[in-house]
Amino acid sequence: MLGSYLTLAAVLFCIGLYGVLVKRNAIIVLLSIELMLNAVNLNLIAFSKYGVVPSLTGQVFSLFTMTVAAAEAAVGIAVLIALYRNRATVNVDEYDELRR
Amino acid sequence: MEALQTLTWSDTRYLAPELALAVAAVLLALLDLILPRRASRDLIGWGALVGLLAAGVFVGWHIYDLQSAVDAGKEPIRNLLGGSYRVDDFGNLLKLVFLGATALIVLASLGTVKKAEVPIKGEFYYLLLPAVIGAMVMASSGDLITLFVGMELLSITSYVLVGVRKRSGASGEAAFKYVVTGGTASAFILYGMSFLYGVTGSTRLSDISGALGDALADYRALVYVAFFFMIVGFALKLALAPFHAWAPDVYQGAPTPATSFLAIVAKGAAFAMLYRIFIFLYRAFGSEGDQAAVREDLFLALAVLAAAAMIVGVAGALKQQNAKRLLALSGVANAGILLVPLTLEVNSLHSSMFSEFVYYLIAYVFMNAGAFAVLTAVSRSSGHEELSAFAGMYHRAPWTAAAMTALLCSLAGLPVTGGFFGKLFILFGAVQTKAYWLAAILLATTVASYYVYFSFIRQMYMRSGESDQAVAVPVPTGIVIWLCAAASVALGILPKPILDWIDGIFSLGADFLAR
Amino acid sequence: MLENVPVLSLIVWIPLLGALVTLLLPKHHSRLLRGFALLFTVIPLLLAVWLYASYEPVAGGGAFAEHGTWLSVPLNTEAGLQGTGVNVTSYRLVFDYRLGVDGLSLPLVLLTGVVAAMSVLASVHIRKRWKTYFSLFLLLETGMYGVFLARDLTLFFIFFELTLIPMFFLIGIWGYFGREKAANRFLLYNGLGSAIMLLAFLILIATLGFTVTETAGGAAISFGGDYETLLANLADPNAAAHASGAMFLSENLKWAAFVLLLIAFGIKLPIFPLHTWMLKVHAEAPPSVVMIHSGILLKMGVYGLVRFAAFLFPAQLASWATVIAILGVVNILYGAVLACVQKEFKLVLAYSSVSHMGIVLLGIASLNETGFEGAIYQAVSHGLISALMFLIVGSLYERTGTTKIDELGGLAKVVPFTAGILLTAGLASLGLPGLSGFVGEFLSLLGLFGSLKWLTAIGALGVLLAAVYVLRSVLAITYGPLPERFAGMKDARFVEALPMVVLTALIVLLGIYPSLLTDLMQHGFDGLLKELQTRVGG
Amino acid sequence: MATVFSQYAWLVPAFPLAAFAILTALGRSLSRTGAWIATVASLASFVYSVMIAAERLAKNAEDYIGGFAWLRAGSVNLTAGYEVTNLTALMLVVVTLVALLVNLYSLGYMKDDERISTFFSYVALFTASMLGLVLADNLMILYVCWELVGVCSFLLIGFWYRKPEARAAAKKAFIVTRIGDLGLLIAILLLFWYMPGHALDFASLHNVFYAQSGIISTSITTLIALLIFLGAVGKSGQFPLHVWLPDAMEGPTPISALIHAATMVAAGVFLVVRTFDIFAAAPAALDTVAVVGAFTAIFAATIGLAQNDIKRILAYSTVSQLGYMMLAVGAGSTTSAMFHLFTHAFFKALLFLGAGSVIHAVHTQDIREMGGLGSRMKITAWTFGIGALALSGIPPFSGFWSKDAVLTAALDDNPWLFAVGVVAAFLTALYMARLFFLVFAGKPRGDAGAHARAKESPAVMTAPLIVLAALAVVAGFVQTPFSGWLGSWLTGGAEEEHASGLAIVASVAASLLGLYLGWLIYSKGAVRRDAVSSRFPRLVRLAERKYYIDELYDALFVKSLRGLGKALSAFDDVVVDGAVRLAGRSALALGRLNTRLQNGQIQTYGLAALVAAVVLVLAIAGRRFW
Repeated sequence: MLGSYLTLAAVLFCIGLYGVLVKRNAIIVLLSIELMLNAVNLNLIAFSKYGVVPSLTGQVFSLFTMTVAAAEAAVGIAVLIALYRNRATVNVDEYDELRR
Repeated sequence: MEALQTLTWSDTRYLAPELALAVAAVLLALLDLILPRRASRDLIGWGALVGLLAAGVFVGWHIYDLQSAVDAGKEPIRNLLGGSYRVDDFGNLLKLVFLGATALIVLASLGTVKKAEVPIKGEFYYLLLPAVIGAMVMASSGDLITLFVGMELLSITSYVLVGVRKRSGASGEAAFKYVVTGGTASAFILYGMSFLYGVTGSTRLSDISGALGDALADYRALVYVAFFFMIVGFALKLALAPFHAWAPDVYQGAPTPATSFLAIVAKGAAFAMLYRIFIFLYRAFGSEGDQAAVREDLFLALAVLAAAAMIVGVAGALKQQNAKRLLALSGVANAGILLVPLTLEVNSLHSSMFSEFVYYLIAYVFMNAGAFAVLTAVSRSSGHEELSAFAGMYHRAPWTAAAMTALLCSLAGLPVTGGFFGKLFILFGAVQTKAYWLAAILLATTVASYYVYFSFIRQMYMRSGESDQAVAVPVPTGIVIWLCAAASVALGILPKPILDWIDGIFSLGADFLAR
Repeated sequence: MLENVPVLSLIVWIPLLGALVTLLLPKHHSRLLRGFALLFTVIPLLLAVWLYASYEPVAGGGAFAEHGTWLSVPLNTEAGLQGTGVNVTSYRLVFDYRLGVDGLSLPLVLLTGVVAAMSVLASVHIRKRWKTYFSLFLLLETGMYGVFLARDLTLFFIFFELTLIPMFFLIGIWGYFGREKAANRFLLYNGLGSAIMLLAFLILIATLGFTVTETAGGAAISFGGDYETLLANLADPNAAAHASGAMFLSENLKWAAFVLLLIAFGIKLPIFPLHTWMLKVHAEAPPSVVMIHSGILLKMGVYGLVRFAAFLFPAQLASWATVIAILGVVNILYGAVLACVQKEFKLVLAYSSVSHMGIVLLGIASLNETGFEGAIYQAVSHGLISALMFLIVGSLYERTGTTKIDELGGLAKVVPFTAGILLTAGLASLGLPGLSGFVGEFLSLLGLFGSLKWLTAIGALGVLLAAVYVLRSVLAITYGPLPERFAGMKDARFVEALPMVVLTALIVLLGIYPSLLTDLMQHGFDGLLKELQTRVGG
Repeated sequence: MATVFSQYAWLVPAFPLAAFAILTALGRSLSRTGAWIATVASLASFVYSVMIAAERLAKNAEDYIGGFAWLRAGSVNLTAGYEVTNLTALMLVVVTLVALLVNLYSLGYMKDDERISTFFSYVALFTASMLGLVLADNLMILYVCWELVGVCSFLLIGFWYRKPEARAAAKKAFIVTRIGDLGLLIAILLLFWYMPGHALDFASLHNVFYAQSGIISTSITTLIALLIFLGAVGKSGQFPLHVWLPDAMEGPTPISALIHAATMVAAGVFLVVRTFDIFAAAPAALDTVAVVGAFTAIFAATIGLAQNDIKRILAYSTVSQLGYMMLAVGAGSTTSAMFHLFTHAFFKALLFLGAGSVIHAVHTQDIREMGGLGSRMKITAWTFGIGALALSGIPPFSGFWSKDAVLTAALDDNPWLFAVGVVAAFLTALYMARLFFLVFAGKPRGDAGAHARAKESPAVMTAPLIVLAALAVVAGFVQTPFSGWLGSWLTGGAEEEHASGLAIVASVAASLLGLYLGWLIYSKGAVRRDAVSSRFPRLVRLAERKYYIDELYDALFVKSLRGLGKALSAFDDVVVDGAVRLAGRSALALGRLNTRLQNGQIQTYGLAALVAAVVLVLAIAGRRFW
């Protein structure tokens, strides 16, 4: 059982990473980060249930993760909105004024 | 399941510094609402300073308290919440550093931060405080969850701090980049942590270290995965090369005080976390066989990252013309240097890695805070942050130029400054543990960094400026500049008190290796 | 009267005091500033002369050692030595403040005093920012004295680095057209040298610098860079066992440290092919600074090479004697041949320095007292000669605006005094007996000839080439027809003539009566020679 | 007999040295006063030298050695010492006498020169060093003075520094002699390490080598001897290092007389005589000396035949005569060498001073533009004539006796050497006849006006000529084939009578033949002057151009050194400095790579980080599997 969950989480993490690295839409990039965090959650829950030493801690941890992820997403979106006001684009490629 | 032990009233006194800051942050936020729109927000800045000072006093009290416990022959650690929060000397020392550094940053920004730069100045000050709380939590935690929460508290507030100039595209872009990088880094660290939890069944660092040795036998690959994901995440957070590319962009876009906060406090906190997690490996793994091999691998990975950071940071800064980006890259190199002591073997001759690290960190705080303060003053007068803003400083502000020279000497590691002795200790440790290659890289990059730091000096002393107008330095900024310069020199001439102090209160065994 | 006064400390710190005083003076009074700078260079010079007068060359060094603990920094023992069975009561890293003088360093201290004072006089050519100039100059002087007097590795290193920063400024601010490049080159190249040196020093401190004091409760262990401790630990066959082996310097590490030191000081010296940085410095720095640079700073390389590479590693030195001699010969011939074709007089002098420093290497490679004394003698003599040369260069440049050999000529007609001094300096440089240059050369060659005859003979060709390049350039400047635009030139002013006369007089004096200096160096090499005899087996 | 004066022999060089110090310190302001100070000093030296010599005329006068510690460094323990022997006493007299006369002469010759006091100070320094060289009791001090005389010679050759030729000649003189000096230096190094007790004094050398004790092997002895001889070759202008001496004639004529005829150039011979014990222990070296001397004697004489500059002819003659002396030493007869040195000093100084007098009068040195001066400058002509006869070896002039002694010694050694000597004697007579007749006989050629103004030089210049002429006549009688006083005095042996009829007849015949032939060609005109040059133009041209040796050296050494320098210069710039620049550039390139990475795209950064992470993991974890 554990293996399946871990694999799923790994896939999810990779999809998230792929999204962060490749997607041009800034919102999707932020969402991809959430995907990665969710992969972590999946891991934690799986370990908490099927791990070597099953314990509740993993679930507690995942609660924290979710909360914090929400806060992070909120700030991320807020930053993005402020940025959008200045640049009028959500295209990540065009956020390259700061360079070299 | 002691993990679910609850917080008691008596525990709050151990949380006093953090609580003081939290209270200050709330009060200042309220004050900001109450104050009329046109009133100067410097008042909030002073308030923040007071809050930091109060927290510092509490930390000092903790140190005294722990010391008297040691004298009384008792365990010198206060474990809260079942060991997920530890008040120990390691944490206390770093907390002092963080608080001091933040105070310097606040002081320097009082007066120099223009309205145009940070339109909502009040917010800037009271957002700094939760960020510091996050850093302090990181320094003090004994549990992965606490570590994570502290880290995120710091990160999320930093995102805001970076983007606080909300009308500026650059600030927003920097904030966005920081969010993406920070988020990804958090995800990596967390992913690693999840495996660590998975193979040991606990998030408590002390428990993990106890269980890791056995776990290695069965889940070798997962242990590697756990640590490598964490290493990558930390490398991103610390901007170790080649995970550093975001740092110059973010530093450049952020308002200068925020930059200097990122460069000092955020970095220091990440190091605190790194220490918390990695020093345990010494207890988790024995000194022989497979376990030692894994440990060696992990520390080697860190050492390689440190070396890469030193090399890339310095090389990248060689031709950099923007002062802030230059300091960002210098921060990359310094992160590498700060990482060196951790990677050194603890053996029969050498175990003073923590003194080496903290001493250099303190020196780094002063030299960086000072340099950023000078940069603030200079860019305020010239309107840009290119290196050429420093041209002709010898004529325009001779005393500031002199102070900057001292700071640069410290950055470059020239005697007799804090930077010099910091590097000297680290090098001595490296030589004692026979890590000659690392010492050689540290020395070589130090030499190359002369070119980088002396490019400021060339501008200040050997070029004529765009104008002959004197550079106005506001009093608080001036105080910070001179405080930092004087401290940098003093650390070089008399490093003994601090090192004696560190050695007197800190104990590797008690703070890290004991349960 | 001076018995209880810390003379060495005074020599080292008075210039620094001078630098601070200079900072307080008004910045537009160049004469006042120069006067003060002169005062603060002459006092240490007088002290050094007093030292010379009262120094007794006896076995085991002189009576002027000073020491105190500067810093004693704790090292953590938590995870460490507890496990090794030794009960460690204290474990510290010690930085000592140790000064001392012996036959090896005293000549160089005197040289520093003389050249620095003369260079202050020669600073009349400095046209701007006098205040900064003189305070940096005095800071530099403190560094130089410190290097020659320090008896602790870390202290030595600090003083060594301390010369770097002021030099960077002195070149970069007051130099000629390419000054910034030259300053950078200087800083980076020498920084690299001192970094390499630091690595070697740290290895030495970590492996040889330990002192173990057995007390009732256990052992107090400290690491430090005290030179005497290093020597004692090296000589003590029990030291390795005494300190649990882990600390001790292995044979491979000895070699590594020796080679590192050779490279580090080889950059300063400079040894081919590490010499290119000093060409730029010679060409771009203001002459009064080059006087210091060529006159003293290069000698720090000589001093370091003998003091550390040779004294600490006699066995390595002995087995590499041929290598060093070959390096020396290459230096001599390479520098000399290149000096023969330079068009810029300052570069002739730069390459001639390369050549002359090769002779020093020959002296060191000789492994006998004659050669060592020759090396130091050569260092002192070259210091005086090149200081004099650059003094003249400065005064000629001020008048003609050029130092290109082709553009000058016939100056003996308009500036006979300067031209005469230049000719004397040239003759001294080419090793004319009766002037100081000869003695050092002769002793070095003589020393080396005992072991490496062919190499010495080849190296002696440098004597011939020296004649070629010196005469070629000096005669081109002073002899021959005078270009018309120089017709109205005036000879040296008093303030220029004075240092010229003093330096010339010293050059002549040392040439006529070399015992003035060689007697001083007696017993200076005792320890090394003993080691060479016992360890290497004669 | 007590050696009172010898004990204070250091005074002899001290007088001129003091004069030098005074003149240098007071500088140009002295002008003619300075000249007088120097002259008086040289007079004092001369007088004192005569007293020493007189003291030593007594039988079995003891040699005196004195001195003080000069240089102690390790195993080196050298004294600045002086040694008075009969040999040195003789040299002292010769040197101080010629120096005194030259000083006097120069008072007239140089009186209009603005740097007259500089001139006299150089001369004083030269005199002091030359005397030091003579007195030195060890090789080291000798070497020091040896170099000092060299530098004085250099300074005086370049005295008229504004002339580019003078500058070139001075440089050449210094560098070429330095080649020889290098040999001497290495010889000293060798001796230092091979001699027991590192002794370098002549007494110890004598003890070691005279006894042929075998302490030092023959091969090393030969090497040492050859290296010492190399020094002598340089100083004494022997082939192949003779090239500097003719050029040295760019200096003022009194200098040519003093340094480049009478004293310094003879120092080479003196050196070989002084260290003769070493040579005696190395027969191969001795043969080399003889052969080089003989070759130089004839080689320089042929060049001298084809020159037109009055001083150059005399210079080649000097080279040739020095070859004679070397020949004598090589043949094993130090006495005859010293004897020839002694007489040569007087008549060659005389000839040079006479030439100076002529130049002073007509302001040219080209003998083709002279002629008929005999009637206008009687004293000069007569004294010059005496000198020429002495040089040609016509009895009873001094040159005859000494040349005869040399030839006798050569005959004893090897008939071929003798033959060469006789041919050289013939050539000597021929070129002297040419010189004399072209200058003093016949009709004036060249600038008639200058000729008309030519008049006899003042008394201060002619007086030394007369004194020298007198010496040139009588000096030979100290050692004749029938009374070997000089030899016994110098060597301490019994007086030997060393007559050889063959030698006398051959040398007189050759000389007379030469003079007669010269008279026929250049005075009577019985044989056309271009008789040889039209028939063998190449041969004559070869001699005129000094066998192209200067050109050869230029191509061989000067050009190649310059080429090497240029090549190394490029190497230094491209390779050595290039490596430094490369290091810098590669650091910068790394930085630029980093800059390229920083394109502002956060996703690029992420990708780079990901790649780096993968590489890191593979490298660290992977190294366990390799």
